Parts: sequence; structure tokens; C-alpha cells
Amino acid sequence: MHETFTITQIRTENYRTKTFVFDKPFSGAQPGQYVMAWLPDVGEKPFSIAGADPLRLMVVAVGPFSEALHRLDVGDRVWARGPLGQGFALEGRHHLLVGGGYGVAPLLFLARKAVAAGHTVDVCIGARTAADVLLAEAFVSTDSTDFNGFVGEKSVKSVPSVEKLSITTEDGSLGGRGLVTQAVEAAIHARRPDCVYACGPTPLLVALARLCREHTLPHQLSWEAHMRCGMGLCGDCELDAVTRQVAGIPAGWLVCKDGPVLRFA
Amino acid sequence: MHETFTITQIRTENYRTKTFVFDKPFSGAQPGQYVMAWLPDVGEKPFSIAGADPLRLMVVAVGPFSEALHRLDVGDRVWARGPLGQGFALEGRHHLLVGGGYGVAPLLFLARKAVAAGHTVDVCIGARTAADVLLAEAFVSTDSTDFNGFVGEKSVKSVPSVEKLSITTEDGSLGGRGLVTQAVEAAIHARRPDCVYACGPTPLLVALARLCREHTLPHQLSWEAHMRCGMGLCGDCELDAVTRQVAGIPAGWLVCKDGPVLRFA
Amino acid sequence: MPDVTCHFLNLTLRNPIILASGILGTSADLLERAAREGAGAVTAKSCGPTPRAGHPNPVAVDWGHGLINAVGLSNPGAAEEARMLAEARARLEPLGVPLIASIFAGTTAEFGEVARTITAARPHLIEVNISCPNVADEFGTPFAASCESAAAVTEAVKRNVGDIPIAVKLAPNVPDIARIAAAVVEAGADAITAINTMPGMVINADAGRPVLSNRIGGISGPALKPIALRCVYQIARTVRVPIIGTGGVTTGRDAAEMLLAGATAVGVGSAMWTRGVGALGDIAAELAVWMGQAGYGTLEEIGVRSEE
Amino acid sequence: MPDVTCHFLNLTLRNPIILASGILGTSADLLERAAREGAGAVTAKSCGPTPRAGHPNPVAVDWGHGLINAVGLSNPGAAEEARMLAEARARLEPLGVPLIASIFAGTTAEFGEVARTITAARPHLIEVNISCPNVADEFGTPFAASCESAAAVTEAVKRNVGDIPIAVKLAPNVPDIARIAAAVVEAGADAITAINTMPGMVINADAGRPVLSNRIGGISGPALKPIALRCVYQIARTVRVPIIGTGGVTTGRDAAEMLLAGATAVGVGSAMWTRGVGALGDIAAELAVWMGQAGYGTLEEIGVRSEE
Ligand SMILES: Cc1cc2nc3c(=O)[nH]c(=O)nc-3n(C[C@H](O)[C@H](O)[C@H](O)COP(=O)(O)OP(=O)(O)OC[C@H]3O[C@@H](n4cnc5c(N)ncnc54)[C@H](O)[C@@H]3O)c2cc1C
Ligand SMILES: Cc1cc2nc3c(=O)[nH]c(=O)nc-3n(C[C@H](O)[C@H](O)[C@H](O)COP(=O)(O)OP(=O)(O)OC[C@H]3O[C@@H](n4cnc5c(N)ncnc54)[C@H](O)[C@@H]3O)c2cc1C
Ligand SMILES: Cc1cc2nc3c(=O)[nH]c(=O)nc-3n(C[C@H](O)[C@H](O)[C@H](O)COP(=O)(O)O)c2cc1C
Ligand SMILES: Cc1cc2nc3c(=O)[nH]c(=O)nc-3n(C[C@H](O)[C@H](O)[C@H](O)COP(=O)(O)O)c2cc1C
Ligand code: FES
Ligand code: FES
Repeated sequence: MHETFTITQIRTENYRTKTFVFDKPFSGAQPGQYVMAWLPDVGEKPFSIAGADPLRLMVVAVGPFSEALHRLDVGDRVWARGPLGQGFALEGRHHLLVGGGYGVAPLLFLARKAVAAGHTVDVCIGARTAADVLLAEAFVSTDSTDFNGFVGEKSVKSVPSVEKLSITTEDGSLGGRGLVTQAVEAAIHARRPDCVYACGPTPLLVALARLCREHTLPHQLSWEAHMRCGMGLCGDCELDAVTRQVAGIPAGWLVCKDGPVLRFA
Repeated sequence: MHETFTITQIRTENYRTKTFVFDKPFSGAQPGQYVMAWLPDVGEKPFSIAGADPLRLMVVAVGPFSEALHRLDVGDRVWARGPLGQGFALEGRHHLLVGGGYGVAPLLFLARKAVAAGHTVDVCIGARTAADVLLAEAFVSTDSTDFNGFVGEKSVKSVPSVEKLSITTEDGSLGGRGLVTQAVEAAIHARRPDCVYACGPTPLLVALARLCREHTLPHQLSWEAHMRCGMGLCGDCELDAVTRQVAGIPAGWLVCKDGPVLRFA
Repeated sequence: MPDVTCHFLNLTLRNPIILASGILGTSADLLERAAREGAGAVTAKSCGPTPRAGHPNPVAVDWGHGLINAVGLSNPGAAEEARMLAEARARLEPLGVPLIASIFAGTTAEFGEVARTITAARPHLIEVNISCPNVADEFGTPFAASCESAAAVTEAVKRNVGDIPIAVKLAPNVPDIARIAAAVVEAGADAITAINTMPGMVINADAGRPVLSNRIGGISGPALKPIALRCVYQIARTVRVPIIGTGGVTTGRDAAEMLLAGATAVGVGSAMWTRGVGALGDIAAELAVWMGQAGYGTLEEIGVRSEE
Repeated sequence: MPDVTCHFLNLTLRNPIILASGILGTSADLLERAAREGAGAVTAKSCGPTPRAGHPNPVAVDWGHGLINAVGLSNPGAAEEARMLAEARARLEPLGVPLIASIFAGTTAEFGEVARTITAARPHLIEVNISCPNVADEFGTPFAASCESAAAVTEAVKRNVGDIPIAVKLAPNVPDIARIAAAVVEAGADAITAINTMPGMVINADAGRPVLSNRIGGISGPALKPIALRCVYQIARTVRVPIIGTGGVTTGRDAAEMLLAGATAVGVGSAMWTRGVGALGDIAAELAVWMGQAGYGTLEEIGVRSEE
């Protein structure tokens, strides 16, 4: 069942992205899990949990539902059910996080968790242009009030930031120019991580899956699909055969329930 | 829903009474609460919980259902739902327990609880003849394995017994001759209890209610009625108007759910 | 604080929570208790032409997501019931709590007779139970199963009750409950009660047997709620008479859902198993709190918003 | 260890647990996965004459005592479905797991056409879904609502499937499901699947709206179990064809109850929400353990004892 959440804060992240902070926690939520957010008479869509205490969601306005969310104000309500699906699980003590688009949202949540556990974290963010880069400062900020990203960390005032943050844009308008996979290669060579975690567009994930296999690195990738029930029943969220094959995803794997995160050792 | 209980032990208490010990506890049950015992194709009737860990019931064979129970052997199964209703709650530190018929079963459970708490207990048992007296030895036994009467006391080997046990029979074949209320009067004069607890036939309870009011003694009496739902829904277990009036029971009081124990301060 | 006064036909209830039929409605004492514990109105247990003992035990169990019962319409017969109702009415009068009688019968003609007998007690409303699922063996398919039989009973009762309004109580196990509702309203029903229990069976695997002695019984409580909400919603969009929405209401929030679905008042029965008789008043109080938070001042506002 | 082999019509299932229609049965991959995770047989999602997108989100929620869904019969149309089924059948063959197709349509004639198209894939059984509650607006009262329409569909399908046996899937929201069962058996049904979901509505009070975009949906899961057991019980005492008992089965013990009610095999759907796809094999294993404890050696013995 959907719980009622009231917006307490809205932060504009870039020209088409806002973060919504809500009035209460989503207990037990793990980085990589998602909620089905419902706006009556509009629809219901999956959104990664960008922070659990209190709940926060980062929304890129790209179509009817996300635009409806963007029209909301502080005090307005959103309904959400979850937490759904399988999230990221920290493996080892040095982590490489790779995000594209809204994918940085669950990774920030994950980074906070890893850093709080005393682990080290490298982050690679990819985007089209400087304007599309999201949350870059949040990853290196030491002010946790800026993104009280996970359960029980509300009161932590100064958390050490990630070790190394590299940004890549396709047009070179911020950070390195090119594809984020190049930055990932570099990061792996600089310091081999115990595990690679990624969330972003499918082509990015497919490329990363190949790269991690080459380097025999454990990796956990968060996949995206059209979701309906979100409960592992309707079968709608199966990935297409091509994606599955190139990424080595098992047949019959359901993004909504077996995923969205798939782990390869 | 009914849980399945398997009989592990059967003890004959008198010419028409058996105690059944079952294979598992009835967690959280309090003295004075009851179960609805179900025998498929036979029926379902209320029985006081005579011991909760493991469950034990003491059954007087008086009609079709109780006789069907008496025909069961070790290894046979009985189904029970509960614990139902409001039981006894210990008030003060010196208690007077008054039992008639199967009413001694919940009182023994209560006595064990009181004694274990370091309280003192007097007991008055009433019966028609010596043959009808039930559980008399159990009240004064120090061998708790004999009637491991309540939760968490399975391992207690030697529990102090009750202070004073007085038995009254109508024909004088055991203990004093006459009515148990006379013994109760005597017990009250010998040592005034903080509270009187009773379970037995309605006339006994009515007499006790009057007596306790005269002595302005708090009392907790366990009433009996025809029970169907046992859930406070069907209304069948309302006491008749006469009994209610003489005993001062509030109108609309449901034996199955508000009772069977009614407390007067 | 929002106003939970409920205007139901010509009656004014201090709140919309109505004791449902068959729960505690067996005596004047129990009806009075339900009123004192906070009900806006109280319904007596269904009574038929002659006394019935009902089914042997077990007659009711909690199966984890709701209850099932087959009490079997035990009742003292219409004549005795009328006496009880007259006393109950006198006791409820000073409390300002309306009394609803409930009747059942085996034939259309008998429905008329029972209604006439009961009318002597001047209940504020007579509920016509054409939907009891536990006596089908004796009485055949319930009258609630077809438009024709439901309408015929409604007419027979209506002819025998003078100016006392009637509510017809419908069954959920029909393909299209709105059609039945339309038929009984056409036949003169002043209100609808929806719904009675849903026929079901609880089996104890170890015992290898259905739990109820009657085998089949009626499901009530939480499991029934979405079925009841759907029925109320469909009926409210088809007929213009008030509805007593009944089924699985356990909290004030559940009551709000029932009002949003289109009910004018809310029946409560099984909730008293888990919450006691005090549930009646507590649910009304919770509803008021919820209304305050949700920005409703009166029950009518909920009705309006739900039709948007 | 007891033998859970299930003899269903001419089929031999390694266990009686059947993946219910509409759950995961949308692709050959998912049907194969259900088989690998332990199902005795698998049912594809219902397909109709032409592709349908289904309803917009929300299409399903867990409301605490069960689920409600209105997926809206999304499907790729019969021709595409037949291709998928043929592939699925090939993949299931080596696993020894029979494939059940499921069809729906808007008219009796269309039912026949869809059946004929699907027959090309040679499923082991064709389930005829005359009971989907989520598309009533478009398709009117479901065919399962009356003996006449249910029998007509059965005959139309039967004429088009050659030697492939058919099971007709019935709806719980009828006054007398046994009569419908008798009518479809009379019309040629080889088996019965009972039941489809029960129409219901879940309302979010704060939102002031029904949760499903379709407003009305079908209730499944725990809340449905006693309704399904009652339906299976009534059908089993009326007709002599095997029944796939479906509704709320979550554990091996639930499956035992379904068999005791009179089912020959047991459909499982919603349980996969709480227990994952592995529920299929787990429930079969739990059933075997329970049978051992209860002293049953084979499924047939359960059937016999339940008829005593
Ligand atoms: C597991 C999971 C987690 C998700 N988490 C988030 C999240 O945290 N934040 C978020 O904003 N979205 C997230 N999404 C996507 C979200 O569910 C919606 O798909 C998205 O909001 C678009 O919906 P819409 O109705 O606004 O537009 P639609 O009409 O559905 O889409 C409009 C167009 O935009 C494209 N599109 C969809 N999503 C994006 C995107 N993120 N960036 C660029 N183009 C896109 C679509 O392919 C389509 O072409 C997630 C999806 C999944 C499956
Ligand atoms: C709260 C409650 C607790 C109970 N606890 C116990 C218990 O612990 N042990 C127990 O044996 N019974 C107990 N009973 C009584 C029990 O529920 C049945 O009523 C009893 O077993 C008789 O059922 P039956 O079908 O065998 O006979 P019935 O046909 O119901 O009764 C046969 C006759 O015996 C009379 N009778 C009923 N009970 C007794 C009795 N105990 N002694 C003498 N005559 C009786 C009846 O009035 C009737 O005339 C309890 C009842 C209630 C309401
Ligand atoms: C024990 C019990 C007895 C009932 N008896 C009757 C009855 O006599 N007449 C009637 O119309 N409904 C009867 N009902 C149905 C209720 O009035 C109500 O319609 C149903 O229980 C759904 O509401 P609930 O979920 O709040 O209990 C009975 C229900 C229960 C649980
Ligand atoms: C999400 C979902 C989709 C369903 N789709 C179909 C369908 O396409 N065809 C059908 O005959 N039944 C469909 N059903 C009904 C199931 O097959 C089954 O009859 C019902 O869910 C009861 O079983 P359960 O409680 O085990 O889920 C669907 C059920 C669910 C939950
Ligand atoms: S969205 Fe329904 S199975 Fe994944
Ligand atoms: S036995 Fe039903 S109310 Fe007490």
C-alpha cells in the first residue's frame, strides 16, 4: 500500500532536475532500492531512493509523470509504496561508483553508507554537458545536512567525503571529455576497487559490464525497465533479449523484484 | 484459528474427571482465560486453561462433548483457539481462592503463579462428596512436576505450597460438612485476604459475591455461560437477568470477552 | 473539530457508525451497551418468522485475515423480537440513538408478515436481510441473487411497514450488485445496506475438515473491506438512495474509505472482536480526527469530494 | 517421502502446483523459469484476439490482507502468443512440465477463433478465462456470470481445439458457482479452474481516490483463500471433472487445504510477491512434508479422505 509523504523541501539540481525531501523516513530502505511513486489521476512510476531518512527522491523532468512531480510545491503530497527490489550490498572496503543521469541519486545514498562504514569510495560521473552533471558537489561535501542520505545519519555533522571524484562530459564542458567508461578505466588502474557499482542508462551499464568482466571485477549494476506491478507478478519488466545477452543477464530475470541491482562476482 | 494439540499425558482425577496434558505451550495464557476446544464432527466448547506450558485442560465428563474428550488417548489430537477472555489478575499479596467442580483447575494455575511471586494463598474447595473433590493434593504438593501449571515454571522442582487448604463436602465425607461459603467465612476471619478469587457453579458465585460485598473484599469471580463465538460478537453468552441482578453484573456484560472473570473492587 | 453528524433518510445520527446486524444485537441490554459505547445507530440481529437455534459450534473463527461465521440466524422469532425491540427502543430514546430492526424469512409472503410483526415495535428503520449466506441449504439461493426475487421481497416488506423506511441488505456474490440495487430501489427500498458477508470456507488441514459445523460460512472483517468498497462504489453510482456501507471497517480511516466510496453511514461488526464494543465510539472519534487532518468539516463534504 | 505426482486428466505433473495465469506467464523465458523453480505445470497469461496494452499504472498493490490488480489483460494477441507458446512448449518439454495456454475474448465466436489460433502451439491444456473482472467496462458482464453464456463459450472453444483438453476458469462473484460449473461441464469442459480474482476496490483515504487507475480490480492472495476453498468445495461436490484450485495459496499447508476442498491440482499466483518465484517449488516441497506428517502417501489419498 502507498504511504502518504508530504514535501518539506525542494532543491533544484539542474535545468531539469529537482530533489524532493519528504516529511518522514522510509524505514529499512537500502541504496539501490526504489519506490513506486503515485500521483492520483496522473500515474505511478519507479524512482530510486536517494535518501531514506527522511525519504528523498531526485527527479529528472522528461515526460508527463516527472513533469507533474516538478509542478509540486512544499506541502504537497506524493504517495509511495516500497521499498521495492534488491539494492546494492557493499562488497570489500574500496568501492568505485559510476553514475549517469539520475543514477547518481542512489549512488550518493550508497556513498554515504560506505563512507560512514569507514570504507573508501571513488566516484565517476558521466553526463552530456556540464549542465547535465548532477550532485557532483554533494559527493565531495563534508556537510551531511546537505544530503542526509541514509538512515540514522541525520545527526552526523561532518562526514568525510569520497576519495576521488571524476567527471566526464561528452562535450568536455566539465571534467574530462568523452565517455565515462574512460574515466572508469583510469580509476581502476589508479586503485583497483573491490567492487564496481553503477546506475545509469542501459548503454552505460552494458559497456561497464563488459569492462568489469575484462578486469574480472565484481560488479553490481542497477538496470532500468518499464515497470507496472513492481511486485514480480506481471512480467512486464523483463529486459529485452539483446540487452540480456550482451550484459549476461539470466533469462527470466525480473528488474522489479530480482533487481534492479544485479550482482556479478 | 484453532491450533493442533497432541495429548502427551492423561491423568484421572476422579470418577468422572481427567486432566489432559498437551505437547506444547499456549503462549501468553493467564489463569482464568479459556480455550475453545474443537473436536471435528463433535463440537466446540470452552475449557479453562489449567496450565499453559504445556497446555493442560481438566475435563469433567458430563455430556456428549466432555465424554468425547474422555474417550481420547495419548497421541490423539484436540484443536483449540485462544487464549480467550479476561483472566484473574493478582491483587495484593494474600489471596483466597474458592473453587467448586472444575473451577479448581484455573485456580490451581493461579495459585502456582501467586506462590511463585512470593505471595500467600489460602484455598477453599467445595464438592458434593469426597469423590467429587478435585486437585486437593495438587494444591499442597511441593512437586511441581505434578502439575507444571504455568508458563516458565516447567523446570521449578520444589515450589512452596499454599498456606491453608480447606475442603468442604455437602455430605461431610471429606473435610467439613456443609457449604463451602462457611469455610470461606472462616478463612476470611482467620486471615483477611487482599482479594477473593473464585470459579465454580453459578449458585456458589452468587453466594460469594454477596459475602464479599458484606466484607467489602475485592473479588474476582469467573462466570459460566453458553458460549458460541467466544469472540464477543454473537451475544449468546449474556448472563440471565436474575443472576446479573443478584451478583451485580453490569447489563450487556459478555462472559466470553468481558469475562469470564469479573472483578469488583 | 469536524462535525460527524450523519443525516440518513429522515434520521439524524450523532455519528455515521452503525452497529451491524448480528453482532451483539440480541438483547435490549446489548443494543443499549452498543449505543452507550458510541454507535450512531444500532441494528438488531436478524429475526425470522419463528424461533431458530442456529448451527452447532464451531460457529465463528478468526482465520487471520478476517472472520468466518455461520451462526445460522439463531433468533427468538418475530413476536418475541418485537417485544425486545420495543424495550430497546425505549432505552435508546433518551440516548438519541436510532434503532434499526433486521428481518429475514424463507418466502416473500413471510417477509411481509415478519415486517408487519416487527413494525409494532416502531424501529426507526427496518433492514431487510435478503443475503444471509449461512442458511442456503434450508432456504435455497438467497433472495439477493436475482433482481426479481430481491424486488419481490422489497415490495412485500414495503406494503407491511407503513411509514417506517426500509433498507435492503445485499449480497456480494452476484455478478452485478448495482443491478440488484437498482431493482430494489425501483421496488421501493428507501436505502441499501451493502454488504452482507461473502460465502467462504475455512479448512483446518490437520483436522482434514472445514472448521465451521455448517462447513460454509460468511467472511467478514478485513478481507471483506475491498469487496464492500467496490460494491458500495458501484451502487452509489447507480442509485440515489443512502447506503449503509458495511464490511471490514476496523478504524476511522476505514470508515472514511467507505464514505469516499459513496456510503452515507458505515456499518461495523467484526471490528469488535479485535477492538471490543468500544470500537464503535473509537472509530467515530478516529473518523473525526481524520476529517480534521484531511480538511473536511462535515460528512457531506466527503460525499461531494468523492464524486468529483 | 510421500509421492506428490499429480494425475490431471491425461497429464502427469511431478507435483500439483501450477503457475496461475497472468503471473509471469508473459514469455517463454518466464514460463521456463517458473518450471525450473519447481512448478508442476505452468499457465501462460491470458491472451485475446488482438494486442492490448492493458491499463495504466497503478495496476497492482498489496493492501495488507491480499493483493488487488487490474493489469487489464495486456497481451500480444493470439497470433504472437501462439509463437511464444510454441517456443515455451519446446523449452518445457525436456523439463517434463506441461504447458497450459489461457485465452479470453469479447464474444463467443472470438473465443473459438482465439482457441483455434492457440491450438497451433499444441499446449497440453487450454484454460478458458471467462472470468476476468478488470475489463467489464469494455466487455460487459463476464461470461462466467450465467450458465448460458458460460456454456456457449465452452462449446465454441471445444469445437476449435481438436483433442486438446480445456479447463474453464470461473468467477467467485456469482450466487451459485456449482451451477455454472455444471453448465460448462455439460457443455464439454474437461476441467474447471476455480477461481479467478474477486472484484474489489482499494481506496486511499488521504488521496481520496481508488488506488488502481481502473478503480476496480481483482482481489487475490490470502483474502481470497476461503472464498476459493468454498468454491472448489461446492464445485467438487457437483461435477466429476478435475479442478485446479486457485486463490490465496501461499504455503504447502494452504495447498493441502485446497486438495482437501476437492481440488486435483493447485494454482499459485500472488504468493510469488511475498515468496518469490521459488514459492512454486517451495510450496510443493512443503506439501510433501505436510503429507508425510499427516500420514498421506499420495495426493489421491487426500482426495479420498476429504470425501468421507
Ligand atoms: C528502477 C528505476 C529507478 C528509477 N529512478 C529514477 C529516479 O531516481 N529519478 C528519475 O528521474 N527517474 C527515475 N526512473 C525513471 C522514471 O521511473 C520514469 O521513467 C521517468 O520519470 C519518466 O517518466 P515520465 O512519465 O515523466 O516520462 P515518459 O513519457 O515515461 O518518458 C519520456 C521520455 O524520456 C525518456 N526517459 C525516461 N527516463 C529518463 C531519464 N531519467 N532521463 C532521460 N530520459 C528519460 C523515456 O525513455 C521517454 O523517451 C527510474 C526508473 C526505474 C526503472
Ligand atoms: C468459561 C468456561 C470454562 C469452562 N471450563 C471447563 C473446564 O475447565 N472443565 C470442564 O469440564 N468444563 C468446563 N466448562 C464447561 C464446558 O464448556 C462444557 O459445558 C462441559 O464440558 C459440558 O459439555 P458437554 O457437551 O459434555 O455436555 P452438555 O450436554 O453441554 O452438558 C450436560 C449437562 O451437564 C451440565 N454441566 C455442564 N458442565 C458441567 C460441569 N462442569 N459439571 C457438572 N455438570 C455440568 C450441563 O448443565 C448439562 O446439564 C467451562 C465452561 C465455561 C463457560
Ligand atoms: C457473527 C456474525 C453474525 C452476523 N449475523 C448477521 C445477521 O443476523 N443478519 C445480517 O444481516 N448480517 C449478519 N452478519 C453480517 C454483518 O452484519 C456484516 O454485514 C458483515 O459482518 C460485514 O461487516 P464487518 O466486516 O464489519 O463484520 C453477521 C456477521 C457476523 C460476523
Ligand atoms: C497480477 C495478476 C494478473 C492476473 N492475470 C490473469 C490473467 O491474465 N488471466 C487469468 O485467468 N487470471 C489472471 N489472474 C488471476 C490468477 O490467475 C488467479 O486466479 C488469482 O490471482 C488467484 O490466485 P492467487 O491468490 O494465487 O493469486 C491474475 C492475477 C494477478 C494477481
Ligand atoms: S513490473 Fe511486474 S513483474 Fe516486474
Ligand atoms: S459467545 Fe458470542 S458473544 Fe460471547
